[in-house]
Amino acid sequence: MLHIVNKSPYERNSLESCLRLASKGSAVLLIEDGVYGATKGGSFEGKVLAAMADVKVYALAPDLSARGMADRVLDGVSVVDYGGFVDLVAEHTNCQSWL
Amino acid sequence: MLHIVNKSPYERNSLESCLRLASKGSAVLLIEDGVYGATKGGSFEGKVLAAMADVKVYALAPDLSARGMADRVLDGVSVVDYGGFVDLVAEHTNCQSWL
Amino acid sequence: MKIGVLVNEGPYTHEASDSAYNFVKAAIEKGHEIYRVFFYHDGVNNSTRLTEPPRDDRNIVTRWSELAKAHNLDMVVCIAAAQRRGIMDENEAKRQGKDANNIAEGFRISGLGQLVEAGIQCDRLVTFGD
Amino acid sequence: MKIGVLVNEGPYTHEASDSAYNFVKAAIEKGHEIYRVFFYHDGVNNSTRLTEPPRDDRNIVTRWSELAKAHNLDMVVCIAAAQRRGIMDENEAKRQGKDANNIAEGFRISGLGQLVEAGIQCDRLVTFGD
Amino acid sequence: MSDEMDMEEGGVIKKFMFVNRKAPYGTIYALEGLEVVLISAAFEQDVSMAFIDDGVYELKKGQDTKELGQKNFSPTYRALEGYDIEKLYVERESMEARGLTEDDLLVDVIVMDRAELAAKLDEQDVLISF
Amino acid sequence: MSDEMDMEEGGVIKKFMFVNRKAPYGTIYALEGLEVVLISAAFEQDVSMAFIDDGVYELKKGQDTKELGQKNFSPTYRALEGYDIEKLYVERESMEARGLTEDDLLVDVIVMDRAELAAKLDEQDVLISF
Repeated sequence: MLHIVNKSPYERNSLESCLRLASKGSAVLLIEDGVYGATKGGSFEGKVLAAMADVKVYALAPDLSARGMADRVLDGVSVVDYGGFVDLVAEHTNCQSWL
Repeated sequence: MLHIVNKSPYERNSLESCLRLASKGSAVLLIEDGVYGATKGGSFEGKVLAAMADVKVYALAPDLSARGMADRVLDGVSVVDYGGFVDLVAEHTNCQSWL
Repeated sequence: MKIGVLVNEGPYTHEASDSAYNFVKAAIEKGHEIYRVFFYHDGVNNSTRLTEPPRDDRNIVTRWSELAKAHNLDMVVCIAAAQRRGIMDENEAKRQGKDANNIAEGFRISGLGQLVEAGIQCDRLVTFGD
Repeated sequence: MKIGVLVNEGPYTHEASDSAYNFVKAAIEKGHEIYRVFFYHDGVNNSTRLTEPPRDDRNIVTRWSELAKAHNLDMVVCIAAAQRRGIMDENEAKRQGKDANNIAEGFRISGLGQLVEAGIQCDRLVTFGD
Repeated sequence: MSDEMDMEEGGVIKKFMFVNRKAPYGTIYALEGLEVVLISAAFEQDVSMAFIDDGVYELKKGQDTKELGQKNFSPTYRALEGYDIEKLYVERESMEARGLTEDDLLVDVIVMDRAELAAKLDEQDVLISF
Repeated sequence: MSDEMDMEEGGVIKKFMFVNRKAPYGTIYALEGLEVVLISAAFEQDVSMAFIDDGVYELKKGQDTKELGQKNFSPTYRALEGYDIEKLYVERESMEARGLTEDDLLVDVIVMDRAELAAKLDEQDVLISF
């Protein structure tokens, strides 16, 4: 399953809820303001690193660049473009947007 | 100063930020989904109770009733109607909405 | 007391417009002067006369129009925000070469300066948003 | 693969419409079929032809219209959500007694069933919102 | 998800789940979400609803919107049974974090812990989130 | 706040603070907020901006929106000085929680801890929040 999160983990509870309810082996794609969850040095970093033992985390490149965060992506996060986003949707049997 | 918070503390960080930045003696008015912050039994209760040592907390009655929460307001929270909301605005020299 | 109100979200989707309306009504009942209601961001969407909500629901747009008429409210829609979102009055539609306009009665389109001016003139400015 | 897309927020205010547009373009480039783009909640506000964004900014509405034309996209606006928010086509305007309509080229107004049907017919349904 | 479809009477039956994460009245998502759920009943799909985070507040007993001036749509949750929509899953952790128990809810639900609900999410064909 | 006004050249000078709490691009609030700030400069008021929570992300160096297709408005923060808007307050706690330092910001700011900033909020006449 592909989980899509588009909000900053510092503003909303959506990434936290997503990680709580994502089964082992799921993929989590961070887009829009969600990409802040994929970056280094913040207080949410530990939760994402811990979650990466069970889920694969992706972040959308155009959203990282727009926010000036492309150079501080957490190790282990895969950066994808919109084409990669489409591939993730196609590769997983279903997807849930954590709005 | 009057602080106005309209979001659930379980969904967003606005009440938490408001309480962090409200000076001693300020008033905090909870409206819309913000009224959940004025209710008993949830995991945010402790933070609001602790804050009430320094700030006065109000909650809007029509928003509490709409959500079925009128009968579980925290002790020490003052419940006001829209007229009371207007009075709070008038009584304080300035106000900030934590959008 | 002279009070200004800023509405930042559109009708129905967020409670902001309801809260602002109820606040304005209560302030008038308490004898305060509502100096201006300024609609910014998606708040400009409160000013379209093309809404047709379900019959058992409130009509947010006409409710504002009627309140404005009854109490001579100055309801200002930000022109830049309105252009982004497709709110036009007759003049703007002509100027932009649009074949239709959609603004409701009681609203006027003007610049952001009207918001700052309200902040200067009013004793209080209260914001409703997301 | 057959993909359906749901857009829940209006233009400019939230990034949802941008993300959906970029996703749809990429999916088409990858050879997928976009079965339908369904606009719900404030998403219906993407379909008004009365927007006039600043010249140095993208035009979200016409961008959707052009993409639809180039790739024969089915872009459906939910009728109930549209009525609440003031989006009308010629038929709806007539039916509701409105003196104007504002729908842009390439969008059609229809029922919520079109969303459920897209969920049934598509291999994937992707939602963009707030 | 096409691999997992069942066929019946020549039609496709998919597992649809509507995921509710927003409180009522503050935004329209809960109400307009219900409208989709009701429509989906006409398509004879395998429909369920999940209530997570502030979505559990949608089911709180005793909602009274008279003073607020919005329509109280909470009785609709009780009507879902008549549409054969009976699988209402509530996440235990979300309920408990808000100090709510099953007795506080206006309709019978299936309470699940996060692991059970995560498994339910995984087995869906279509997830629509509000 | 009328008690605390200064008068100069016959006009009122009020303390206006624009409070920024939202990240850029995900929503339009930061951009449209800046538009108000720029307009306010024409009114010769005592204008300041506060950056709290995700608002500090607005000031992050190195924003590049080419791939996203939105306009990069971050250079505008550097232009504020030319409008005599020089009081940009950043909350230290918000910056640190996000792993940012002053070196990450594209413009000179005044970093304040929560208590200092709380005192600044208190002394304003008009607070407008995005």
